[in-house]
Amino acid sequence: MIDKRVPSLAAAVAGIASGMTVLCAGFGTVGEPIELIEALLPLGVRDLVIVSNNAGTGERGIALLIRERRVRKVVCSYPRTSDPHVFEAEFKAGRIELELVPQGTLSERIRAGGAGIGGFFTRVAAGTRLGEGKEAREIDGALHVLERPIKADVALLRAERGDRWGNLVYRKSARNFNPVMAPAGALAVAQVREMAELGTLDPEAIHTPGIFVDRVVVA
Amino acid sequence: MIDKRVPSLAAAVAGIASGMTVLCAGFGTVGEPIELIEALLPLGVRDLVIVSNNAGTGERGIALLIRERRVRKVVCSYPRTSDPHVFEAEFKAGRIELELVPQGTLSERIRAGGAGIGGFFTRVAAGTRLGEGKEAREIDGALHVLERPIKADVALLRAERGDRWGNLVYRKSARNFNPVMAPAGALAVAQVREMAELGTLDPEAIHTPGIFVDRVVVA
Amino acid sequence: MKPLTRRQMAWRAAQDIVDGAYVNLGIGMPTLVSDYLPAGREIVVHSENGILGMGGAPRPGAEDPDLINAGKGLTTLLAGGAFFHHNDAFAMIRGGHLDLSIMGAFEVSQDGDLANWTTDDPAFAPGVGGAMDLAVGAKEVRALMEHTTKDGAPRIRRHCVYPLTARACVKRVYTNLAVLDITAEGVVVREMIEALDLASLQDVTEPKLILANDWKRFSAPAL
Amino acid sequence: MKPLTRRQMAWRAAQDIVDGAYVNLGIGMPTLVSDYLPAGREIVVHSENGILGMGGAPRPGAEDPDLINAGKGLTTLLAGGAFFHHNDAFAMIRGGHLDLSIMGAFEVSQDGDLANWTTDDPAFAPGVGGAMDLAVGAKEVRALMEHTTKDGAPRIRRHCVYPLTARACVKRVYTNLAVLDITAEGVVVREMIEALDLASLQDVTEPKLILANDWKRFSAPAL
Repeated sequence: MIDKRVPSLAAAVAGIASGMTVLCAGFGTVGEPIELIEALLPLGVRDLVIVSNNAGTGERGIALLIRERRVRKVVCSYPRTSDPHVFEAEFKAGRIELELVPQGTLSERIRAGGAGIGGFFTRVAAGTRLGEGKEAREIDGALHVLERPIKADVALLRAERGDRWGNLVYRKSARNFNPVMAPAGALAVAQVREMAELGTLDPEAIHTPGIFVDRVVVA
Repeated sequence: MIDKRVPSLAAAVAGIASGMTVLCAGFGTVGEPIELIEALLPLGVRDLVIVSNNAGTGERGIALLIRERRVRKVVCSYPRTSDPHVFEAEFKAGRIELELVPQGTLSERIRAGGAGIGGFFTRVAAGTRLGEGKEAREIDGALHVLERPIKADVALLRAERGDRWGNLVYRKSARNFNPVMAPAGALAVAQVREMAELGTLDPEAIHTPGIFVDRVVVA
Repeated sequence: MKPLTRRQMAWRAAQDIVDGAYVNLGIGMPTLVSDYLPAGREIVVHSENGILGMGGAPRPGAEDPDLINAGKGLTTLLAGGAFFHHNDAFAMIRGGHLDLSIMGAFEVSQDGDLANWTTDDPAFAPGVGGAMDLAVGAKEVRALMEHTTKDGAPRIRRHCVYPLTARACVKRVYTNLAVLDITAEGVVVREMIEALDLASLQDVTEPKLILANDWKRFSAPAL
Repeated sequence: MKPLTRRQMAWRAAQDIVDGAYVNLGIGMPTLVSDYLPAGREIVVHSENGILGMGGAPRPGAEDPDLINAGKGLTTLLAGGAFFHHNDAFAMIRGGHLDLSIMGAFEVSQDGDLANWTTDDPAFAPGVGGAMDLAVGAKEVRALMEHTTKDGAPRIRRHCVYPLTARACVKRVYTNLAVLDITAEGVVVREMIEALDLASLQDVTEPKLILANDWKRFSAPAL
């Protein structure tokens, strides 16, 4: 029997270790698995690489991890989201590394990681500072840069409903990076508002099929 | 006002011309826009390049186009679907060209075409006859080949329901290549079983957002 | 002469959006454009975080915390709208499916180069968001910005001083003084606000301006 | 000695699929494997055309023409199953999310090279389908094939004669005579059918066989 449900946040994040690369879904706080992210704190993990669209809002979730100095590096498109003071302070103090990636390229690199693509050419950032140092070539008359996939040790997700097979359904714009990140984490963990009976999620409208998900916890 | 509904198959395919590259969705006959494809015949178009998973089943749809000698070349993964006799006969007679592409690479090339990706590296077909002549490189210890996007003049689609904004919903395994091909056609035309009132399709479960679709016809 | 307010600039940019257009409105001033979309036109607003058919701000009491725009403000969905994931949202952008992107800018060059992601101000970490994707991917890019910096320096430059977002992408610029097109011949003045003359506009613009034959005066409603 | 029937071979391959596995069953003989999945195990069957949680053939009267498997036969969906598009189906394959792919084969080499897409028979147009994607992408690939060709020639070869699907991907081979593992040391015989001896098996196998210390006899129910 397949049962990916776990009884607690602690069980949901068990095994996540220092130095790991962790995909954190969400756009700002919407769709951000705040409780899962904060459950990393009692594990004592450090030197994490966080891949997320932003670099933490206020003092919860990613921001809390950063404030507690558990994060070595952030890979994101836009650290200056609403209330980024925790990241800003650490960044200015030189205590945290930033890899800035255009948002669509960030999404596509994560998607490539989950889909087994070895790299892709995109016009985005070609000829700009964010394209510097990347292999470049002209394709059909336009300069492209080669971008590498992002694969992570862990993907932390937040969904509206899930079932014991790991199928997930999101709500409105909280979907955002969640379905993109799920396939790219060697371990994919989802916090859900509500657990659904197997077979009650509409098979035509499952946003993340269970094959991409390892653990589901209500939080 | 946005109204992508057209009143007839003839209006749906208006403007499609000889020599064009046409994406035809479907896996075998399931999800194949048979009526739209056959509506190309009275247009008198010739020398089409058809991109589809298969190369026609029986004597309808793609098979009919081929039998009527309207197709110069087929780009597909598996011409030997159930009852491929029309394609087989033309192929053996040397009257039609075949570009064979692994199914996932075919899908990914079309997806790249629709998503503005200039090319991608994949391990699939590397070191095999289907990878010959392609740029190859080792990435993380594995041989990859560079694959180019497929962009088409037209994408022909078949959906269960559509609305005047071009939003589409498919049914069960008839979804297959449809959502992948819609973005890759400069003109995307969908035949639907049923037209829906705007706003009645669940925004959480629209499989192809209307931005990718230009015309919708009931057929 | 009275330069336009930010809301008037947004209003002016909104008037040019045609019926049926798929548009992305950048964060900051461009987000205000959605408040002034002309009545009678069906315009589909796209958001990077997975929305097509975005409406205006929600009525009090109808706010939904799971429904935000790219600027992270609360928003709504129109009938016919759809939700999708981030990667599909950027396939729409990068794949050339958006008719129009209106973005804020620090600078635009006479060649249409856009600089809108960083001023290298050491006081802030840089952020790029979806700006580079939009600049490269949208069928047309228009910039919406004050004509000059706070210090009066021109923002329309021969060459951008700030790091580029993308080369040769901006086709039209809406400022608080004028509407200008970036063309192969140079920067063309299409419209100027009341009581502004070309010489005065040239004074606050780095590249040589060309006055369109059919240029006109424009004014915006009080906003 | 009685070689296994095709259904018995499928039965044998099915016995090794563990509870909770995500598997793709190739067209032809491997499709029969789904008829023999051991009771009490929850196994999620994937199909290239956008299905997870595929069930068996539909009951008469319950056929749905929009619900087919990769071999284009009618099928069903289990509770917990999901539909998705072709590109997501292949992201699952290429991205290494499938635990197991069972495919038919023309030949398997001692290094695990797989040849199963074309024999260069001029009577047919070649077809590759999803074979190369599965061979490269699945976490484990197992081949299911007759031990010899109709003419008695070995299908387990030192080197494949037919064009390759992928190199060094097959880990286990189920034939009508034996179960064999492809290992760094060579081709290891794990199981042989009743009354077959190693010398006879070697006679119809090109590379030198290694008999596992713990090899055993196996038989399948009458099918």
